[in-house]
Amino acid sequence: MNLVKKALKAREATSLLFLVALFVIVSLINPSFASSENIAAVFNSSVVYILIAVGMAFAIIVGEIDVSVGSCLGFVATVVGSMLRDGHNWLLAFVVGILIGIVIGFINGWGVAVMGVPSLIFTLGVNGVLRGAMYIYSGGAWVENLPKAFKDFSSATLLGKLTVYCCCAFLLVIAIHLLLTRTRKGRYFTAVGDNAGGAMLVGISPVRTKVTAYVICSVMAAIAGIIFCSRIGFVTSTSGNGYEMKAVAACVLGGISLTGGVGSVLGAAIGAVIMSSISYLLVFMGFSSNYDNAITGVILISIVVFDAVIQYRASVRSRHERLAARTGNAEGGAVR
Amino acid sequence: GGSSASSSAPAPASSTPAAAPSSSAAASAPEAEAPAGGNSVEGKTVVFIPKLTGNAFFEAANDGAQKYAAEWGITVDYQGSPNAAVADQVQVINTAVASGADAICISTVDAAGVADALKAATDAGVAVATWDSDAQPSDRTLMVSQGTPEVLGRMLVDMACAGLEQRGKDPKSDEITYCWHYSQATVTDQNSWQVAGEAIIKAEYPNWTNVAPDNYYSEQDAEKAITIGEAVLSAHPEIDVIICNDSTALPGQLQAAENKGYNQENITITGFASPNAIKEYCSNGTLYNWGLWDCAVQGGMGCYLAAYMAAGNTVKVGDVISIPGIGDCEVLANDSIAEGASTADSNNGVVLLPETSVYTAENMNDYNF
Amino acid sequence: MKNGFPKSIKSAMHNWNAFLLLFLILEFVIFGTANAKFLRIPLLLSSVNDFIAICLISLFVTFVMITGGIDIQAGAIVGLTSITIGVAWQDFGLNIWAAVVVAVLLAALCGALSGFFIAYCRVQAMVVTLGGSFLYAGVALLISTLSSTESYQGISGFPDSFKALTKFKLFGVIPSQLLIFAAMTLIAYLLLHRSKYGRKIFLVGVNQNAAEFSGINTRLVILSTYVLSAVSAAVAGIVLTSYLGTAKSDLGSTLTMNIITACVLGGTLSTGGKGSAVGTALAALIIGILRFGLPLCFGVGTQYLDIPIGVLLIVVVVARAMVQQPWAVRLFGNLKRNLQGAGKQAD
Amino acid sequence: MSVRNIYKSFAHNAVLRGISMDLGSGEVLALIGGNGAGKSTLMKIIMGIYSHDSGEIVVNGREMTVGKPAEALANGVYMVPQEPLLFPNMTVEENILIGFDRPQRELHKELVETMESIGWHLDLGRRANTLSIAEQQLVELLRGVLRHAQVLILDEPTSALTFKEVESLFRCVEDLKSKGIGIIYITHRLNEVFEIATTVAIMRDGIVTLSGPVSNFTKDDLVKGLLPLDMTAQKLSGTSSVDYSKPPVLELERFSGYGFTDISLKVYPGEILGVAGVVGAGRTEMAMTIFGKDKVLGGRVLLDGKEITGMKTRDVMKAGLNYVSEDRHSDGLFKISSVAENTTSAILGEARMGRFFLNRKEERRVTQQYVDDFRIKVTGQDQLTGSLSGGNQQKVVIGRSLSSNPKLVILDEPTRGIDAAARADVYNIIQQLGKKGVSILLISSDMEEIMELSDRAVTIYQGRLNGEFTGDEVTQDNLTSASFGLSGKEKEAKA
Ligand SMILES: Nc1ncnc2c1ncn2[C@@H]1O[C@H](COP(=O)(O)OP(=O)(O)OP(=O)(O)O)[C@@H](O)[C@H]1O
Ligand SMILES: Nc1ncnc2c1ncn2[C@@H]1O[C@H](COP(=O)(O)OP(=O)(O)OP(=O)(O)O)[C@@H](O)[C@H]1O
Ligand SMILES: [Mg+2]
Ligand SMILES: [Mg+2]
Repeated sequence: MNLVKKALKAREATSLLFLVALFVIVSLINPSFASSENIAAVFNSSVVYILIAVGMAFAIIVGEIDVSVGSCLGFVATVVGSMLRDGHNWLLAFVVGILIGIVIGFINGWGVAVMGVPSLIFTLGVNGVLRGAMYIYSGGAWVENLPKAFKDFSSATLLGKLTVYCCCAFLLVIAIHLLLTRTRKGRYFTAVGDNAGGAMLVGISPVRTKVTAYVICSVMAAIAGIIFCSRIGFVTSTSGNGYEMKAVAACVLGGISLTGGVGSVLGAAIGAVIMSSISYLLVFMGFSSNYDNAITGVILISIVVFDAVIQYRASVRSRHERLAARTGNAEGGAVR
Repeated sequence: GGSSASSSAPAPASSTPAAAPSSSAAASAPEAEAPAGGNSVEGKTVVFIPKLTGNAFFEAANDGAQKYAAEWGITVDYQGSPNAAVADQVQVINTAVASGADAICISTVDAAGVADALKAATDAGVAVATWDSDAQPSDRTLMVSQGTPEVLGRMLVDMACAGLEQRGKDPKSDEITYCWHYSQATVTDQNSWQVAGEAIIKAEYPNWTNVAPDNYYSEQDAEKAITIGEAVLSAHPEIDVIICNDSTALPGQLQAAENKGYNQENITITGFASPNAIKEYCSNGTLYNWGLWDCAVQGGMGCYLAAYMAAGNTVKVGDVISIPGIGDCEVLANDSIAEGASTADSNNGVVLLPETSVYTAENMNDYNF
Repeated sequence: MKNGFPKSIKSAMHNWNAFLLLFLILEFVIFGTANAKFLRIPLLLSSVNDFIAICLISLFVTFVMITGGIDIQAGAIVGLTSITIGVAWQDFGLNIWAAVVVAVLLAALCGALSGFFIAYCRVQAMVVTLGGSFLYAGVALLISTLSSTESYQGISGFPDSFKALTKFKLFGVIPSQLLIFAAMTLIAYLLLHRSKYGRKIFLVGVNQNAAEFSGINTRLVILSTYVLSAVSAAVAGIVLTSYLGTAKSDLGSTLTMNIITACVLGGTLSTGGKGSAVGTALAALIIGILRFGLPLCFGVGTQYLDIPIGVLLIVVVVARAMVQQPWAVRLFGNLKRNLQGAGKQAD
Repeated sequence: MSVRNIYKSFAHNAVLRGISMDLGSGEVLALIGGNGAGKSTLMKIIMGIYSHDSGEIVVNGREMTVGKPAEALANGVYMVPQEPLLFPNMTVEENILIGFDRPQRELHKELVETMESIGWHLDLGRRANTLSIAEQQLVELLRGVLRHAQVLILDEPTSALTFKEVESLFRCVEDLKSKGIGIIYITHRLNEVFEIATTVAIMRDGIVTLSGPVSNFTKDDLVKGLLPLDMTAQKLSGTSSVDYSKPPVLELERFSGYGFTDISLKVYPGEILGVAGVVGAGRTEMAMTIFGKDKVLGGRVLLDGKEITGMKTRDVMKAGLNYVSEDRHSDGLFKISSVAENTTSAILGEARMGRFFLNRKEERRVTQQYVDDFRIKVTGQDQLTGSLSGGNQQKVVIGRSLSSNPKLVILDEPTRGIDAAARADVYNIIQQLGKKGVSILLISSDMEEIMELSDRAVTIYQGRLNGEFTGDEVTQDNLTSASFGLSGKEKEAKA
């Protein structure tokens, strides 16, 4: 009972509720949506978003932001894709992809945490460089003809209709969530984002934590890039364009505060599912596609506005309750 | 033709506009007399402008153009913006003019939007030719066209019909459901083909039903193309035809179909994309046919003609220009691709691409771009 | 932790502006030596046309960023303005200038809507304006479907009086866009640094609570900055529509990142409280000139321009951070001392 | 632990100029010195939060590397900072327990036991950003106690605490002392020095000017050592005479809101009304509600006879009431803005600051006026307030609240964390205001302060007014007992 209450109170619960509400509304508009197949499809198609949003969550939770994830994803996808196409060892390709992610993460972390450059500017710069580098690497051409086995792996299913990737992503998210909330070091990320000075005081190094967060963020983007290759089967030179903003939006939808210190990767993952499900749902809503962007905007804005208003009300109410209890209960202690 | 030895001799000043940018409109100066084979194009610099960079179609065209350029001794400078935005394209044109190029060969994002920039280019003595997507006919000299929207719209519909027929359906009488899936509502050419194709279907195949009259868009995002593709197949499991006149939407839709277990026996997906991107789906039986014109040749032709005009040659409707390595082509009037368009007396007109290709399992391996 | 407070933000700001100016001059020198064509005045001046939108909008997005927000919807509003002008003029038969007014009002309304959510509902600006960028681009598309012209075709054929807006050249060389830019810079400068309103913007950005305790209507101030940035986007939309001679719903869709880049390069603090109109204007010019000069003088492909601009951004901000690092300060101090010492020895 | 020859400068500002001191086990070193003497800076250096320019720190015979808090922690050094550095979005428990190596369960038990034994009650599940400053300080202290440090640094731990908590803190310190833990205790309250310290050191302008066992000094010695040479302790002039026949400036009629109920009081022109109470009594809430920051639940507020109940902050200010918040950093200062910008921020709406464009001349004039009147130490009007010392920051904030020429100012804990000299300045300011006819509602948890300054005082206990004292009745005894609600009933009857 207590656990249920606590779960309901958790910020992620609201996001989940939004997701469910979206599903319900769409099912009401078009009953044929309400099938396990469609739900599974929504989740399957959100794997890439989940990964970059979870990575982004780290950057945002430590109080920074990383707008280079889109081009990081694209760059890794291009490199890994062309290695696979050219018949290199798969494992080697993956390792190279992850290594690229690590390097990018270190560069971002160095610039932001060590040099103290505002993260938005620095990662914006890295974004431009990576995008250009990707273009030079591929010569502007698409990477095509990836090995069929690699591509086919993306449609392998595990639990019912969920793909292997989807299940792995779920497991990964849950594992990260547990690591973050249940372990001593896991709390460090939130602590640094909450109050870097305070973190320092209790022996947490904000620099190291931020660099770690950036590395994790870029590595997640790199993994997303590899899965992108596998899912899509070709890599365009605009791959990943604009994904950074979607990742940020996913994080906020999942209850992560852009000021840092608040939120969980679970929320980010749910937010990512909301973000990526919108285009799927729109098809079922049956509106003219001319409405797509407008509806996407309305959904996004109304969710965040609704959520912000609820949260604000709740915080005011809880403060008022506490204060009222203080005056009501005349026998209480002085400090409460 | 173009290999005449006159290249080493200094050309008359009036016929080399790039060398004397101040003498405006010299390109169309009537007194310029062309030798039989025309002035040589050798040494000319053509700025080759796609709608956007990083798109398989335009990159393939560039590859083609570069290959031919090496043979012809011209320089093709590929310049574009990663975004198909008219403002970006105007900037590219302005930069090209400023950098002293001899000619521009452009696929426009928006004809009206680049009009002034192209006029300014012409005024500065830069020869303007277009390819793939035309400017306003008065703003350019020659256009290398793959055909009118009607031709391409018909090609799409015909490919769809062929696909239906090979799985035993009769496009003329069976109940057929279909939809379009491409990039965006604001992209010019894809929409014009869609409009033309839709008109043909309305007129000739009244038994077809469009399940989404306002189409599906995936914004050139491959990930989104798959998501939309899967959603379309789930929302309309019985759909017969999906036409994807966009090079990202087609493979995305095919991948979605593959994921959901469709193949050419129970669905007809077709569209425009370069052969390499789709071969795989064709060989595993997901689609029956798709098409494109030879954009490599088109890019080459565009650049050659741009350089040809920059070299001071004069052409008029009916002239035949022979392009080394590609063949002869005839200059047609502008109204052959755009109804009611007028054609100037000289240095204005349209050149049609030799052919468009429909690719199937039989012929696809003959192409490599 | 924190490096010491600079003696005064103002002097730091001036230093930064001076640095940007120097950088701009350096660009001229380098590009000018590399290719003399670069310095041909008419060419140079008309190149402004191609990045005018970034210049105009970033000036006022600076306002938003000083309050601690961010605006990524301005690009969408450019398109919305453009298509509104087109449709109102062509399909509703409005006078072109009436159409312009309608479009500006609509843009202001959009800005106000987002601003309202951000200021009054306390929603994070980045997400609201991201949603706004979808919403307003979507609305622009819907407006375009009202037209008899297909939405993928631009609405063109505007009256000459409208096109003259951007064809006019002062003394035959200075294009009107440059004049508009200068005027907007002046307005932004006066508003931000000379008016009471500008002071309030800064105070809100530095500490919204304290501003609230000083009796400043902080929410209205925040809301107003979004309206201003939307209006500046509308002006950019008008200029672009007039310049290109075509109204399209997706005109400004690619501007966002450049706008933000100009703002931050101009010295605006992304956490708010710091920024300058002059700095942003200079930064926008630097980026614009770079985009113009690199392809022209060094033959850099336009498709690769992201790289030099990204590198520039990184180098500039890292260099700035470096000279503020304690070890760097010490290093420079030592260097000076050593040099002086060496000088003495030499004596 | 000992530190040797520590030098430190921020940019060109030499803050520490060769500090040496030793701390033995079981010793309590009281470190005193004016605002900006460099006490906190020294402590942050010992903690490894700042790195020093030269000098060495030796703990247990081992020299510590520069700038590594983790190493300081490993060596058993812990600091309770002056400004609470909590994690606002974590719960109290998480705040206290983060960074420990031991299992959570064990820690939790210890925490509960410690709280029990000290007698502090905090809801462990509350989020830190809902805590008042005093509560934040308690959390910080608990963290310090639980750390089992060898060297514990307490940087002005009592500035926000009241009598009772201070007492229990002292018990705790004695306990630690007997366990052999060395403590550095920074304070501005000289009484405390004699109460708990074994040795004392005075810092001024980055050097230790005086040090030795406490028994060697008298309070006067310390005061002399603290004050700048050119300044002698000022005697406060006698209380002003308030005309109680005039209509009151501020009148609360059965005023209720969240955190307080049924408060009725009157403030007369030129009067300083002290509002005493313990932390959490609801005084801040009352002030905030008057100032339009929270919902009114009942009653009325009249300013000069005009009702201002439930008005917006702006309108309340326009009507002539201003409020100086107890939380300088979050509600008062514009840290990266200049002194001038801070001072004039409250009068931006007025015509004298210009109609549209900013009247720079007026801005300079107003700022200079307050800088001179309040003797604010600045390098110039362009100096950033974030780089001022705490006392001067407070003066700037008070100056701002007065710039709008209010009829009444509510000062909430106006001398929290500022040194004796600055405190005297602030007292002076307050008294002069009273003389000029500005009424003041002085909220303070420092009973001495209320005694010294107010013409009349009320106490609030658990959200209710439970005592009113005039003239000679305003004694520490009366105030304290009423604040703790001890003899609340009788006092209420009397009032
Ligand atoms: N991060 C910083 N950057 C620049 N100057 C600083 C910084 N921190 C402190 N100072 C300056 O160093 C001096 C000493 O400050 P410090 O906080 O150590 O004083 P303090 O003795 O603790 O005063 P208080 O009693 O008010 O706490 C002050 O002049 C202050 O302005
Ligand atoms: N939940 C909360 N959210 C935000 N601020 C809060 C919350 N609870 C208390 N505060 C703020 O903390 C400050 C101190 O409040 P607290 O309840 O500790 O004591 P108080 O009522 O101010 O007691 P005193 O009588 O000492 O002034 C006030 O500014 C109050 O508004
Ligand atoms: Mg201190
Ligand atoms: Mg209080």
